[in-house]
Amino acid sequence: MKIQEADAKSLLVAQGLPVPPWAVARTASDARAAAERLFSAGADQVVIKAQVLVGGRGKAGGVKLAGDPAAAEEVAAAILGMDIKGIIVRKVLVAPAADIRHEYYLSAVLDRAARRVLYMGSAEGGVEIEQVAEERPEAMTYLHAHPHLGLQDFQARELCFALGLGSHLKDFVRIAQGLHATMIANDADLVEINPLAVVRETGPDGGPVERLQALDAKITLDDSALHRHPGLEELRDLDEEDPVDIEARAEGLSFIRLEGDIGCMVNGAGLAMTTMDLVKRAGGQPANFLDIGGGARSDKVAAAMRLILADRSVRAILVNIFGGIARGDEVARGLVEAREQQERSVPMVVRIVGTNAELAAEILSGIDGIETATSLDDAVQRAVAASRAQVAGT
Amino acid sequence: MKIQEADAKSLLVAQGLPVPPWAVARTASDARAAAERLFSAGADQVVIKAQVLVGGRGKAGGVKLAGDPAAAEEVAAAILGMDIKGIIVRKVLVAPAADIRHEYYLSAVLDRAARRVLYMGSAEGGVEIEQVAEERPEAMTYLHAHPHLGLQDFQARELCFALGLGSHLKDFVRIAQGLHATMIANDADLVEINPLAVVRETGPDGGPVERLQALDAKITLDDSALHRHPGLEELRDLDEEDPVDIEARAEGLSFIRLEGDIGCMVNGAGLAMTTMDLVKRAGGQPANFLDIGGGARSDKVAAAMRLILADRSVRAILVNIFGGIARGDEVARGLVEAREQQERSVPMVVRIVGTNAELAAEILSGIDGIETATSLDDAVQRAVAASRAQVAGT
Amino acid sequence: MSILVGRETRLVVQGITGREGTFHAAQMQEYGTRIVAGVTPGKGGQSALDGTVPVFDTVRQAVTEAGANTSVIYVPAAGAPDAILEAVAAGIATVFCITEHIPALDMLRVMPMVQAAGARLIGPNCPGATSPGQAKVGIIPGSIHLEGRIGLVSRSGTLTYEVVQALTDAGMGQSTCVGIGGDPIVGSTFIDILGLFRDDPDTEALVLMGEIGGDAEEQAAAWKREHMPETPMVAFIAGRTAPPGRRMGHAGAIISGSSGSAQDKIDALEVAEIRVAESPTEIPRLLQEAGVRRA
Amino acid sequence: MSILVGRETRLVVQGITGREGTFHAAQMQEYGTRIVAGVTPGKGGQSALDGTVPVFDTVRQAVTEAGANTSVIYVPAAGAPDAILEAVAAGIATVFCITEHIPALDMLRVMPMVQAAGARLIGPNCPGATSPGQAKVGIIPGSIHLEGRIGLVSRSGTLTYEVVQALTDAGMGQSTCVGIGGDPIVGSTFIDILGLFRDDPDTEALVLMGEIGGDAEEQAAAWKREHMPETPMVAFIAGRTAPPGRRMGHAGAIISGSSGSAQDKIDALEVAEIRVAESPTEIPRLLQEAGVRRA
Repeated sequence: MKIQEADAKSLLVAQGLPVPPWAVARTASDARAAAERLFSAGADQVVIKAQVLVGGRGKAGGVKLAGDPAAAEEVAAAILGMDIKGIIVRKVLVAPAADIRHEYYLSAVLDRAARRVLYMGSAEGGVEIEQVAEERPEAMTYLHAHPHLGLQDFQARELCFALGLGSHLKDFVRIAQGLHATMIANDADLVEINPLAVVRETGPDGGPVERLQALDAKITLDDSALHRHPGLEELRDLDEEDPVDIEARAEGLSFIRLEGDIGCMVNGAGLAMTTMDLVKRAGGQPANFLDIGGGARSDKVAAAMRLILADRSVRAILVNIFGGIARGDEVARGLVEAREQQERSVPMVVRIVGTNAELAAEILSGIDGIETATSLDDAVQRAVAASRAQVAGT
Repeated sequence: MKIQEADAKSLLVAQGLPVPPWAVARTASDARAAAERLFSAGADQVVIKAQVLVGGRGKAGGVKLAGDPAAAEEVAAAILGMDIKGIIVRKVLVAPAADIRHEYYLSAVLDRAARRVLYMGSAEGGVEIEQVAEERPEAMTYLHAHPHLGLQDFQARELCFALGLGSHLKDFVRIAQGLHATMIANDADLVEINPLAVVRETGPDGGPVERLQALDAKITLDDSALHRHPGLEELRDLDEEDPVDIEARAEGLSFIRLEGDIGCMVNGAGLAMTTMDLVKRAGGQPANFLDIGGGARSDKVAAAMRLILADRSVRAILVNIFGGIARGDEVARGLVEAREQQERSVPMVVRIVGTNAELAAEILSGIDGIETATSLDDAVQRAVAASRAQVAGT
Repeated sequence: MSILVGRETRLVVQGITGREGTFHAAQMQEYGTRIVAGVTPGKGGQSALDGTVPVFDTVRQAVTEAGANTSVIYVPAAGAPDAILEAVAAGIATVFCITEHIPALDMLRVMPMVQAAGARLIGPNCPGATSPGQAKVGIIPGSIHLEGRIGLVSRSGTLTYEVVQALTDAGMGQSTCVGIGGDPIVGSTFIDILGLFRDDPDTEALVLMGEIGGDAEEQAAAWKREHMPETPMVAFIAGRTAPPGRRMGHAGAIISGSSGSAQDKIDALEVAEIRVAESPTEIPRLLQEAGVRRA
Repeated sequence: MSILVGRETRLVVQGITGREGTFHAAQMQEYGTRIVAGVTPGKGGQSALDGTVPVFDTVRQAVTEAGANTSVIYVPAAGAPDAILEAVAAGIATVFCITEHIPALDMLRVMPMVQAAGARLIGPNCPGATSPGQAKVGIIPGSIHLEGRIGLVSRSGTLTYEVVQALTDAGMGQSTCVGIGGDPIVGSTFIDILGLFRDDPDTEALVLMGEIGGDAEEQAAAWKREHMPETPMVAFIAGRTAPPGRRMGHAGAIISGSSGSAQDKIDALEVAEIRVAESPTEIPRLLQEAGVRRA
């Protein structure tokens, strides 16, 4: 699960990391009020940042500076409602604009191949790090945390010196350890600070001091571990979710809406992707990815059918179930039930093989609008044909 | 550092372990008041236990039951002031007497050879476990916690079933994990529950229920780690410490008072024990163990001398310093200073070898009451002779 | 012969008294797998599968008292990492973890212990393995298999069944079919399993079923080219049409950054002279073209 | 030859800019030890010992840029466990930790990492080791040594010096003198060091200096009897007269329960046909009686 910058910053602050103050505003006037507070606390400028869960908001015009409260309101008004890669901006983050001396990159991420948490650091932060990694690999430093001991002090120091941050040794070690603590405390897959910046501030004696600050943060959480962090589920940004996604999650289904017109219902993620691939190969367009999981009961099947039909562009439905844990007759019963409650009539091609496939065939035989198939290729062909017939018939 | 039962129980409760309520009383009337509270909370009997840091208090008569507040006061009066292995009882613990169905033994202890925390359990608890271990080794179960992961759940279960506590599985696992948590949270060397008892209590429905309870607890703390647990230093029981020990600790000296008349001042624990061994072998009796540590400065030497002379039975002093980190001339200067401030005149045999031994010899030469020696055997002989001469001269 | 499971398998089922454990234990036993013990803490002394299998409190008892050498885990996610640790600490050599939704950080902590014990873990979130005619461990339907000489390894669950069915329908039997699981952190990789197949005289050809995300398929392709250049092999990659960056059912299936796409994987496989099927049903034909005969 | 330290030692001093580090680095260099680097995080680029030794920020730099193969640690207790971890992670083969008062649980966490790295740790809370005429690492005064063929291993600090002095005074030189430290958890045991001496052709006789507490001496006696029965050996146990259960200066010296007493240790040594001296000064004579000649 991805969470918004502001929530990511809260999780970093909870582990003691230095993050400048911020406020989240849903309206331009709230943004102005937040900016006013920051200006009276001494800020020279504020930065207004679109809160969306997609990358590239800067390039899209979703990050702007403002020199006074009126400008802040104006900028916020421009950003709120903006469409960034299909997501409508509903909130902005308002923070003091830092006097940045240098930008670094620091992240901790699950490394599947090494089965470790991988730390990545670079003195070339503030930009898209994939690009740095590809074009100037020597500008990147990598190291693995120990699976039991975490990031050890000496590793944090090695990283610090590799980044040329020796003059901020103590603070850097604390920040790097804090990344690991954030990862563990929240079961994160990724904790990224970009930029981790050396900023100039006014010190206690009025003179300038340089400090490390986390100016932006990105965290993704392990969905499998959310149940043991009850507070984190609340960070899910429903603003950015299709209502269908929310319903799918409530039913325990894995669902992604796509552009096409052939609704797909499959058990197993690999088989579901394969089914979509075959639909495309046969000239059709899948309307969704839908994995009903193992051991799907009939009520889950009915809920899956509701989700598919809620998409008005669906013109045909392809059901592909390979019974193992899932039992074919249960699925068939669920389909029949769903069919009965269905308001609109969409042709359905059903292929059920494996456990109790014969029972399933019996249940489905003779039901109007349901075609059965035994081979996967055949089922796909028929579904594509059915969708075309619908288009032609419209 | 050993801590009292009541403090050990507090540390267990802090990790969520089940311990029946208790109170600590320094007077018989306080004990009576505590007993009254327990009786009105439903206790049938209370147990009064001497709080001393030596074993065998039960055999010595330091643990007694009482059936009413008056009896509690009487018993407490008898126990307070009792001499148990040289320690005067200054406090008692008052707790409800449990309805014990069975007593178990459970502990976690630092295992030097294996470099692991060793768990020991037995279904034969409530007695001296060393005896069980020696006489009926098959009644003991041992397992090592992982140095990074601690006691794993399955290990706790294995221990539980080995002890025949399967019907208390969940509670036992929580308790066993709690031992490890107590060890880590406090840097303990040993956490022992004896007995861990199955007690019969009245359940929420008024009927009898059986529960696991930690009825006695012993914890020793790692002296080297006390500095990182500021709260724990307060648990040191000064009641049971010789004032000399307290002063020694304040000066950073390692000091143990013994019965003899030859004061010893040595650098290094091994050499200090060896010096004592040689004194005994030569027919003398060491008055103390005293390790002034490495790099001892002259002020530390002077403090060590005060400690030795505070013991009125000291009739001769043997100083044995092998200079390495410690510099001989520093020690010699400290001795001379101490000599000047000294109220009573005790003959001193000084052997300083190693770093700056020649300078030391110069400093000490001609000082009244100080004999110098170069060989260890010779120094010991002279010190024993000096103590005898004093006895003869008295 | 075969790999991982076979006639010498003496299986302990961890979580045998749970719903999943009971159901699949019966299926495995019916297939012919020798189940020597079950484990459910607190139910030691009972029996399972109509009295044919003793239940113990601990895996250690299942090893010492029933001689178990292989374990399969149907314990819920909260207890599964500990169940793996228990199995390897008790000396179990091969552990299959069927459980899904185990947090990745838990698996990070578990893996060094598995390796230190010298054990092999398959999964978690995997369907298990079947050596047709000998034994099946896990949840793969037994009926779809045919004895033979093709070794199959897959990251998916039901997609595996699809291919096994296709092979069986084409008369092409299998030596062993292994599902390694699609989670971010799994105990055994494609390469680990390919290494076992290499040393198995009864495996003559290979099928690898991959999917988008990570670079396990690329690694496997390079390894196969170097270590088993002569063995015929066909692969399939699920997710050619999946949109980048969107989650496809489980964590293993994310296209992240520049790598992990289906095309990158297909390219890497083809560079290693491995034919890549466009549909699971094409696989038998491609195997035949690579010189593999029907059983 | 010799063990642990010698002409091939290329030493890095961790904590070289601290009070202890500076003092002892100078002493070691003066003795002839080749100090190739110092490490103090944040002082990389400076130099120590009158400009003769470069200071680095990390041990890894000391290894890659100065070729260090041995480390000695003078870092305060709070940072010493991490300093050990840093040394072994950087590939240092032999690490001496002089620091005292390291919490035991910290050492429990450190030891598996030392072992996993295949490194050898001596200490903590140890005086180090000297191979007379070649190199000294740690804090043992250099002046008391004499080149020769007696290997010495000890749990104590100054007691070690006492015996070395006695040997030197008697004209009996040493191959290597090693103090393993008296803490509850130490990186190398008597047996580890005896094993090294066994493989050292220049060590002809052994001295073992033990003390009360634990059972390391008993273990060493049994091992010696089995693995080096022909090598002359003399031992000494400090604490014959120590009262049971009272702490004697450091945690290593507690008599706990029935074992760990001086008499148990002496009995075990004598069963293994190892002569036990009653005073350190007796040791040279006992060695001579066991057939060892003066240098």
